[in-house]
Amino acid sequence: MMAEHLPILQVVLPLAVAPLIVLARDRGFAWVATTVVSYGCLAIAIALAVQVAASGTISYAIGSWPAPWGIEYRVDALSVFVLVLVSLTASLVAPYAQRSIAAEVADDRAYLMYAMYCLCLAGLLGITITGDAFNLFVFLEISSLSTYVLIALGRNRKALVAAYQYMLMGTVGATFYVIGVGLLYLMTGTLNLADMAARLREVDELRPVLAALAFITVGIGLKLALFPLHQWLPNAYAYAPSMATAFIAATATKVSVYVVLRYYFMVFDPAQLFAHLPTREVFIALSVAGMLVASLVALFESDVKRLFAYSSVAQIGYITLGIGLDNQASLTGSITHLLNHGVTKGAIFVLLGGVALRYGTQSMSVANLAGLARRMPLTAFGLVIAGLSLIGIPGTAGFVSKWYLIMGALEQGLWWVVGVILAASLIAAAYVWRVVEVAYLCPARGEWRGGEAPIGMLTAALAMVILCVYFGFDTTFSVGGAREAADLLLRAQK
Amino acid sequence: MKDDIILRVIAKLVMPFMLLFALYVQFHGDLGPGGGFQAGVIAAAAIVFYAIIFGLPAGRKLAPEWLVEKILAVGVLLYAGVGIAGLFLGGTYLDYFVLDADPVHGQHRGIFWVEVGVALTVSGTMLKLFYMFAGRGRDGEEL
Amino acid sequence: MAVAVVAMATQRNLFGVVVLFSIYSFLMATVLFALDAVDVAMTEAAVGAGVSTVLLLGALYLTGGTEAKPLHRPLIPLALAIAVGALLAYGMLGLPAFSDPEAPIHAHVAPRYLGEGLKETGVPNIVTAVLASYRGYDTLGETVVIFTGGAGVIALLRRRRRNGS
Amino acid sequence: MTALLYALLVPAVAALLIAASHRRPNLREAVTLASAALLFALVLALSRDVLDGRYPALVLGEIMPGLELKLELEPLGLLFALVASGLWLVSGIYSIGYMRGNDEAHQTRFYACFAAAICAAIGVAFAGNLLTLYLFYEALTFVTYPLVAHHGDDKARSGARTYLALLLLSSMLFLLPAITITWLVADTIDFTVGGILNGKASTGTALALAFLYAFGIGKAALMPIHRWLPAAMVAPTPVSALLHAVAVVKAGVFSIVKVLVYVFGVELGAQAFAWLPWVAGFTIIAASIVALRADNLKRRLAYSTVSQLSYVVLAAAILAPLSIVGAVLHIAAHAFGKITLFFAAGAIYTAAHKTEVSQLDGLGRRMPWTFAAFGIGALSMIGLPPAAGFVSKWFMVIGALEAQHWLALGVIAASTLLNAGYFVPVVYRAFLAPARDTAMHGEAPWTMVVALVATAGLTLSMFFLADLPLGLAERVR
Amino acid sequence: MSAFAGHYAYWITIFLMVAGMYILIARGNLLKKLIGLALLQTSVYLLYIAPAKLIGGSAPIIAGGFSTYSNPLPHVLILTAIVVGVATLALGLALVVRIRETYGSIEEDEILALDSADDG
Repeated sequence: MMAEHLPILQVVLPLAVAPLIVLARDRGFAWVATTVVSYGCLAIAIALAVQVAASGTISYAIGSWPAPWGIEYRVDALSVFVLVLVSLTASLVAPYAQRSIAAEVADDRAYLMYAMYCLCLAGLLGITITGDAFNLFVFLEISSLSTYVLIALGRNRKALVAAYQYMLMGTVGATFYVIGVGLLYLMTGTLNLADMAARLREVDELRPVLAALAFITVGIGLKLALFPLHQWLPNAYAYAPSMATAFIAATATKVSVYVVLRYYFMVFDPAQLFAHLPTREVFIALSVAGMLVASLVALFESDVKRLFAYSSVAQIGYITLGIGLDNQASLTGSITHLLNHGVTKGAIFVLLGGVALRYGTQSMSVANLAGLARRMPLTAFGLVIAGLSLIGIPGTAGFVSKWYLIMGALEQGLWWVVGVILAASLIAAAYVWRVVEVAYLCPARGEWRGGEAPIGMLTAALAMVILCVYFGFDTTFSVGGAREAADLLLRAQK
Repeated sequence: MKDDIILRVIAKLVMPFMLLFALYVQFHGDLGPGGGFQAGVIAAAAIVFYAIIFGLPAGRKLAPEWLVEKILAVGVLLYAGVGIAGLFLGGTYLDYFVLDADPVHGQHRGIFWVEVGVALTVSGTMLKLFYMFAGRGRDGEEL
Repeated sequence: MAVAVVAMATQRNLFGVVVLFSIYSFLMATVLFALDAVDVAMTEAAVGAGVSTVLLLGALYLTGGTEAKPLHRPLIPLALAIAVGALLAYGMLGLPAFSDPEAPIHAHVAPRYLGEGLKETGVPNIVTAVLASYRGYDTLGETVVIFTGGAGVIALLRRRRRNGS
Repeated sequence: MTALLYALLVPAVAALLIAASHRRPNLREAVTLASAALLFALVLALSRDVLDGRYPALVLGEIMPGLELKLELEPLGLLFALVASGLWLVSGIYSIGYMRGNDEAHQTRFYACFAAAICAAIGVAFAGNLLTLYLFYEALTFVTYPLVAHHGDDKARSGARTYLALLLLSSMLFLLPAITITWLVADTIDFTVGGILNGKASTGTALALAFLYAFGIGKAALMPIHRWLPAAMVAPTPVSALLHAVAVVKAGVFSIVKVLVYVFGVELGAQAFAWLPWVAGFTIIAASIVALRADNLKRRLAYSTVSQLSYVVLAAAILAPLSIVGAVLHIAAHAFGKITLFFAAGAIYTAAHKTEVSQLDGLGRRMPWTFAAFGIGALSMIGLPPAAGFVSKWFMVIGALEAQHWLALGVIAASTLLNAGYFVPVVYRAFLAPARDTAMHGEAPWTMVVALVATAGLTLSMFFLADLPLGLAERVR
Repeated sequence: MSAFAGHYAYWITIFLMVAGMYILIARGNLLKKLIGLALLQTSVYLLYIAPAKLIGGSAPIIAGGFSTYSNPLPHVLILTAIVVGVATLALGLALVVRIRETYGSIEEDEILALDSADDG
């Protein structure tokens, strides 16, 4: 009986668990509930994936009000891919959260942290699954607000400033998004994305639509840290509690990318707009700039978490590059990279969380990692593997997505872009190796509480690391799903 | 101003009316302007008003923090619960038609409870915010 | 209203700014009322002039006084802001004429609400009907947003010190 | 043919076992030797099929649509695999003596990475398509990094950094694009007899690809991307042996020959790589001159390797049937000779702590075995009978004559003299020059001596009974 | 152009947005920035509400004697937007308070100075 309600349950479960946690006010319960819910979400997401694969796009009318009047949930090849990515990360991070939160957040706040985590999860899933422009905004806000709190709960006082700055930029982004949606609404009279797309084809007065495009791009660009709108990201990642960083880094920006994909390919009419605008060129230019600049910054960054945060900005560049190149290969590449980079970065930050726990410090300079290999061999090794995946060495997940991006660039005949991709990965190799060299070849120094990371954290981390390698060899899910999604987008564009 | 007798009397007099007004706004919401959100704000305002005049402790006695926090959560649960109910009665999520034999009544009922949920959460939040900032202030001085 | 805003921008005594803000909200509310948005007006009055002001005052009481003189030159920000404004203006140039009954927003989805709303939901106040029923899910989201805000503030302002700091 | 998979797994498992048994050194070394022997046996067993013309193949799975992870064993790969696995055994024995003799740190890491490196080398040898080749090629780079950086001091780290940087730079900037382009042009990347680009790639594309491949396969140490090889000299001697003889550089030249023969094919390759003999020739001469002026023994050997590798490239690039045979043979011949030389150098270092050529006066009388072996290795390098080097060089010369490639002939002639120029003095000093100091020491630890005598033996035996390698080499078409 | 000059609400919207953005970016005081943010958010209200008005129409509360009503949908949306706004404001203020407590200041420059100080 519930089978046809899976789309809504996907979001409502975590949504409803949050208040329960607040009611219970108990950390243990909070953790159990969170873990259960995240695994539930994963199960649902997979079930949905199966349904979509079997019977195509699912549409779910909330309140049984038909689409343009009521709010519609829409599960297609693309959104289900992101759903799986988000809930997979959630279910990997949740079990790991226990120790990390216990160590980094005061007991009387811990349960709220879990509540925020559930809300953030619900928000991200809601953004992904909804077929309604304004509903998307509401859930965007849910995820954003909870994210600000998650970040602000970091131990370092800089976390507060980081959260504040992110809040300013994030809210501006959201407001811009609303403005964009407003303009679209005024031109089409509907908020349902599919309906909007259909009616946009008839609109002949383009100026509002162009403005809307601009506002939505900038607004969401702020959320996905599209270079140069990324200033909030490094500090936010660096000073948030480890589990928050791990979760956000793996999912939040990805979901925003998804929103961009949706609007660019399934709402706006390319024939109408991209003819007038150099959007592709802009995207390519920004991505390339982001890849190079952010990588270089990372190369000279001394704080480990900030280093990898900047590398995230660069990696987002890869993803948006795929959007800019705009052909099947490149789209497959960037959608695959959503998953691959999510897993990779998730692994890295989870591992760093373990290190932070054992080293008893929030902000670690690269030098502090000296002798990590002797102190925490598994963690160090995991970092190496994830690092290789970040560089894109064959046999890791990173290589696969990079391969498709290169293919896409070659098909467009953009040789210099290929060059940039490779150069960026070389820089990545350089900054990853900075860490590896210190961890393996430098004599240990600095205080250390002894022992490997706690088993709970370690298992979560290694699971992700294993995924990094697994998706490097068996890509039936990652590339397969991404292919489906890419085809969907290109078909919608026709 | 805790000791200002007139204020205290007025407050005592006004309080019930404000709450009453809140209820009016709440249930009149589907006929005229207003609804759960505004009602929640007004109700909260009433208690805030009370707390300002009689002092924070008195306010806390009237609406203890733990209770407020519970209300905060219950509201959301109520709302989400209505939706779930829809599911179990064979409709889609937030489907009010199935809440009653007569669909329109169903709608009515659904909207009613939903509005209550909103009101609860809103009033809870507003109060909580007030307590938080006000309480913080006293700390600020102690620190 | 514009005056209030300009004053806000220039005023450096934060208390004054807050007062201006609440005045501004009231004005906004009246404008909204004039535009038939009764519920919105009511809410804006309650929230903007009421809650927000109280919150701001509370925060002001905790953080205190006046704003330091801005160090950096205001030109770049101004240019940026105006650029965005210009973009919005450009977009608005193409909008349908004011109160044109043929405009898509009046032609497409709304009629059903206005026409069928009463029949379908039995609620004369269509705003309520749409809010709680047609787009009830948005309102659930909205409630959750408030909840998030509340819980977030609790998490941030719990009085007991956190281990670590 | 799952035997291929086993052959791949043996060293991999060995690496794990070694890591696991880090508390018990004897067990650890036992594992190394046992698995080496086992691997060698496996590869030998496989050679029967190949000699009978049956090439075992195995598809491990499909990484991306159309891109398989695929193993296929053909004569060239078999020869490489034989060399690698055989020399793993010998160098295993040698390392025991060396590592304990100089009581090095991190011995477990050393043996584990060594095994992993062998695994990668076998993978390269068995690779059935470019992607698989690239996979193991990169893996080889990364697992050898800890070996190069073994000592962990600043010198080792900077050397290792250069090593990694150059190899990654070349493979990422040139090799990877080359593979992707090949895939786009030929829409297959399987190694096929006669080449896959034939008729598909325009001359321009072919030329571009040729450049990308030649410089992308940095392990072949064509100038100017040979710098990593001397930089890697900071590593302990057994590692140098691994790099120069067993796995790394061999993987490089092997890949080049493989690409030439099975991706371009003779006809297309001849046009596209017409420029390569010049580069290779230049490398040979230049490297030999550097070697001539180097006083540090290992540095001299390193540059000799650079030039010897270019022999292979040169011969392969001529693409005359006999010169290809010469190239293939030289992979083996140089491996035996060079490993002997490095073993000797290591033995000298361990026993007498001498690193410079100028310090070797009279040492030969104290370490007769070592220097005898060194002499044989030197002969092989110069290319004189009765050493392996002669055989391969012979085929090269014939091939060059057959193709009337005068440049190649000239280069070979000149470099032979140069080789003699920088090897003969070493032997001369060791045996005939009067000893400078009166330090009393004998040979290095016996395991080392055994190993280097064994390799010297191999070097000789390949001259006298060359039919197995020859048989394989002649099947490379 | 007439389409645009039609109503001053548009002008206000743009003006408010510019002002909000300006305060948000130019001012160093965290509290002031929040107010700018609030302005920016309120600017959206009119963008939605104004076009919903139909001259001669009345508030969308069905009752006898009225035939034309303004469009209720934007009202609903803006209700939500207001709520979101206040939630954000509350959160922001809470952050400001905590910042004030840990840094002893709410001026951007001073805080950044403090940060770089304990970095060095």
